[in-house]
Amino acid sequence: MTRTELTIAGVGGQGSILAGTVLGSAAVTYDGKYAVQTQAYSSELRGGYAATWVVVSDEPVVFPRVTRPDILMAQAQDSINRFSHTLKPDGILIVDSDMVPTPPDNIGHIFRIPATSIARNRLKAPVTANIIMLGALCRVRRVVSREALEKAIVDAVSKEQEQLNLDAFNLGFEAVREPMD
Amino acid sequence: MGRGKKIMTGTHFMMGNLACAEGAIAAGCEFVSGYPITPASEVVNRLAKRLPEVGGIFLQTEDEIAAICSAIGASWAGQKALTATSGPGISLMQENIGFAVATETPLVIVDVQRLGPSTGAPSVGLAGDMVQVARGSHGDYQIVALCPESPQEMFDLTVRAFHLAEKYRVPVFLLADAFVGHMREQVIIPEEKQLEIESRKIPKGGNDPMDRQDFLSVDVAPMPVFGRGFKAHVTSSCHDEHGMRNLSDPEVMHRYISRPIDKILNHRDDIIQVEADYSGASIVLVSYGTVGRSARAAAHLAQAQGLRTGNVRLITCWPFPDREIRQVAESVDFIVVLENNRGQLYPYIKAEAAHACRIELLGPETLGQIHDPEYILARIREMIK
Amino acid sequence: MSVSAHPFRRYMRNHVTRTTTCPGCGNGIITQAILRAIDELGLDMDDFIFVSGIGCSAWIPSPLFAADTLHTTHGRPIAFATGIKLCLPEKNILVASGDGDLAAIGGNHLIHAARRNIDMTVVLVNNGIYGMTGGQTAPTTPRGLTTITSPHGTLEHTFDICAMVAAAGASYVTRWTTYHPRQMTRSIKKAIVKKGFALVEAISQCPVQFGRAAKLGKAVDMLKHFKENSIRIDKARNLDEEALKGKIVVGEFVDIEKAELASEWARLKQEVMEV
Amino acid sequence: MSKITIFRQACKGVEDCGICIFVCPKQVLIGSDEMNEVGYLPPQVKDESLCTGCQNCMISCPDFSIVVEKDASKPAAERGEEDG
Repeated sequence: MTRTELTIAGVGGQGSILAGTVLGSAAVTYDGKYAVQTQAYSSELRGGYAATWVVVSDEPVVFPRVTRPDILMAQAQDSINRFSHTLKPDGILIVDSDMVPTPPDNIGHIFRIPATSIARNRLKAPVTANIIMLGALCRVRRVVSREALEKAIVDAVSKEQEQLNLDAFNLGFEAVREPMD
Repeated sequence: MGRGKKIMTGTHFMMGNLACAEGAIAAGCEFVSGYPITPASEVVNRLAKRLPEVGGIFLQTEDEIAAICSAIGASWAGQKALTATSGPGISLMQENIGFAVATETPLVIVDVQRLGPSTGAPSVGLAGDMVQVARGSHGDYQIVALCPESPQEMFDLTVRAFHLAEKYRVPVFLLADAFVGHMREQVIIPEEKQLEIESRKIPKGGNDPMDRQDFLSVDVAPMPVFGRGFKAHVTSSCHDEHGMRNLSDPEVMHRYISRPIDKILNHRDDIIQVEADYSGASIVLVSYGTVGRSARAAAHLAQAQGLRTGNVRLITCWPFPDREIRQVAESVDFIVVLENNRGQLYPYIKAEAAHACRIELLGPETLGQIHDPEYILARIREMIK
Repeated sequence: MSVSAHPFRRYMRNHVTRTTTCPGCGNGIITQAILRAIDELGLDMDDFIFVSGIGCSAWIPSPLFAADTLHTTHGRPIAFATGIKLCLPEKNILVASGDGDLAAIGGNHLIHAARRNIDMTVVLVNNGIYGMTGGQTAPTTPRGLTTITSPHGTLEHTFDICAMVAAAGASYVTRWTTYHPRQMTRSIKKAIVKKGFALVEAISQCPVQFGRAAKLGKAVDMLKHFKENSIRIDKARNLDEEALKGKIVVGEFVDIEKAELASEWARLKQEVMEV
Repeated sequence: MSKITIFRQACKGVEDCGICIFVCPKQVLIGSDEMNEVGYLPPQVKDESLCTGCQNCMISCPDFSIVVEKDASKPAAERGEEDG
């Protein structure tokens, strides 16, 4: 089975859905894989909940929903409350440790990335936390290749924001000390 | 010249609603009117930007009623026209959907369905308008409705919707839902020459409607569009084959209602598309739209466990594929109808199948979420116990 | 007889031999004013698309006029006309319909077409009542009048359509009665030529429904009423509310030049496509 | 002299309409007892020589039933074309 299911969640404004779009776009456009992304968000566009689900596969995706994710990327405590119980037993949880100080301890693999403080302190750009998380994801599990993700990031942001986001991706990548792959 | 690209040939990771917008432009649509509504807004948002680049016009109207009326006006002015909305907007458009049918106006109506009435649960996909698009306007009539299961089909079936609307002079619905509208997936946009798009026939000439019979032909008459000297008389009032009002002759009334219906039903084999994969099966899952993907996954699971299970997906939901359903029913033991609602097409399917096999409805475990394949399988096992 | 047919027969469909109105109805006077305006401007019927809604006055162009005519749903002709104009910007679009159609059920489209300042001529026939459906109260019915649905007299205030359309932003707004066919013709000519949204409110007699409700008598009595109670806008400006009670203020209310939607679209397309 | 033509079959009668008679400044037209094919009583010309050619009756006729050909020798003001 080549199918990988991911849930990426946060609160509105953190860019969780964009992170999912970049991931899916990288898989389809640059890695020759198949991907489906779906999403849900509350009617308030800032501060409510936001979640996106991505299925990445080497074959066309038949069932497009994520029901038992292999990976949950959580950018807020709310995301843990909503989605941590859906993770597969040996699933991977990647949290923004600034926003989720005490993740549940009954999960197979937990990666704590201080994405918000890296974004604030090192890049002076809090909005890049989602891309930092994406960098971390890339190091934890090669769902999609690093090259494809970098190209998809460049596609997704304006010319002026290109280097900032590539730096963010790189900082997230480096923040993972012990990758799984 | 930097004229906007009409067809974005290539492979994209694209949201369903945007694929629909690109399908419209690829099909040659040059007039779109709409009023913002979740979860359909991305269709018109995209077209507002793209249309002027290809020489078209987008009008954001004061309400959904104006949206469909101006689109019908544009169609009579000779353009391929589209409007996009969701369930509550369809409710507001209903009177003029009937007008478009009665005046045999080519038109594409995108309905990105959602859950509940009015504000309801606007971003949750649910097939809530399956019957209202076909039976919601007054009178008696036939429209065409196509149900996409993926962003790719949001593109492909939008192109086909224009093809059928123009070919048969009828409103054609693209019945998507929030799930597929907001879904992003691989979308392959082909080259222009690979797209099948028929445009409407226009009369050769003549400026006295009494010399022509441009209305009510079951073989689809050419359309005397405005601005070319045809002096067309267009009314949704009961009219004869010249388009002239006639409220006194019962036979004219009969033709006025029957012929636009026969026009569609007589060509049902060209219009109806059904994806069928059930050879050797004793159980068949009948579905449409995004639920079709659940059904296919469930059938794979079932087959792997030794249950002879097949699939029938209605790509065309209206005109209703009665013969196709009948054919399935007569060759299997059990039909399970999967719908993301409490059974909107079920009565129509049951009417064609119940004489020949067992038939049950199965909604999703949670309305608004398409069925989990394992849930389908578990329920089938219970049903056949 | 020295003429074999009315000269305007040439603008009518051959097989339509009679107008579809009651004896003495003002619709025919307005119909002739429209055709006379087109005739005097030297335009051809093929230069026009005529759009109407539902109601007696919706039958002014349809089926009578030998032209492209679109007879639409109740209240919506302006919305249909908007789509037509944007796709056929070189054509003149003339909407003829009633007060119930355009100002009650269709009021929202009237406001927004004026706001967009889309180039079309709207001849709004105001007879102050729902004629075709049997004489019900309209937004334009004078306050206090007894009708089928206000058997004890209407409690509601009367709609000033010209003021509303002027406030919404139209380029040209005028009001005449059927006692002023020459002035009405001149205003329709100006409205057709005007690049922008132009409203001609035509106060008209419905002897069958309104005449009976208001006890104004027959068509001629109603025209007499229009004659005696019409007051020109330049004179009305100097009068207070009390003096204007029961009067019909006629004349031109708005005549301005401003950016028009169909032309703006032509410009925008040019710009965007050239980028 | 101006010339008046009445298309009797298109007319809806002076009983309920009669606008032509009302708008004529010279009382050129009067009623009649002769019905047309649908039962209306069209007007008749009492004295064509009184007609100034103002065309009020023609312009105000709701049913396109009257044509007045102006006497070209007279200027418009003299014909009394009202412009209230």
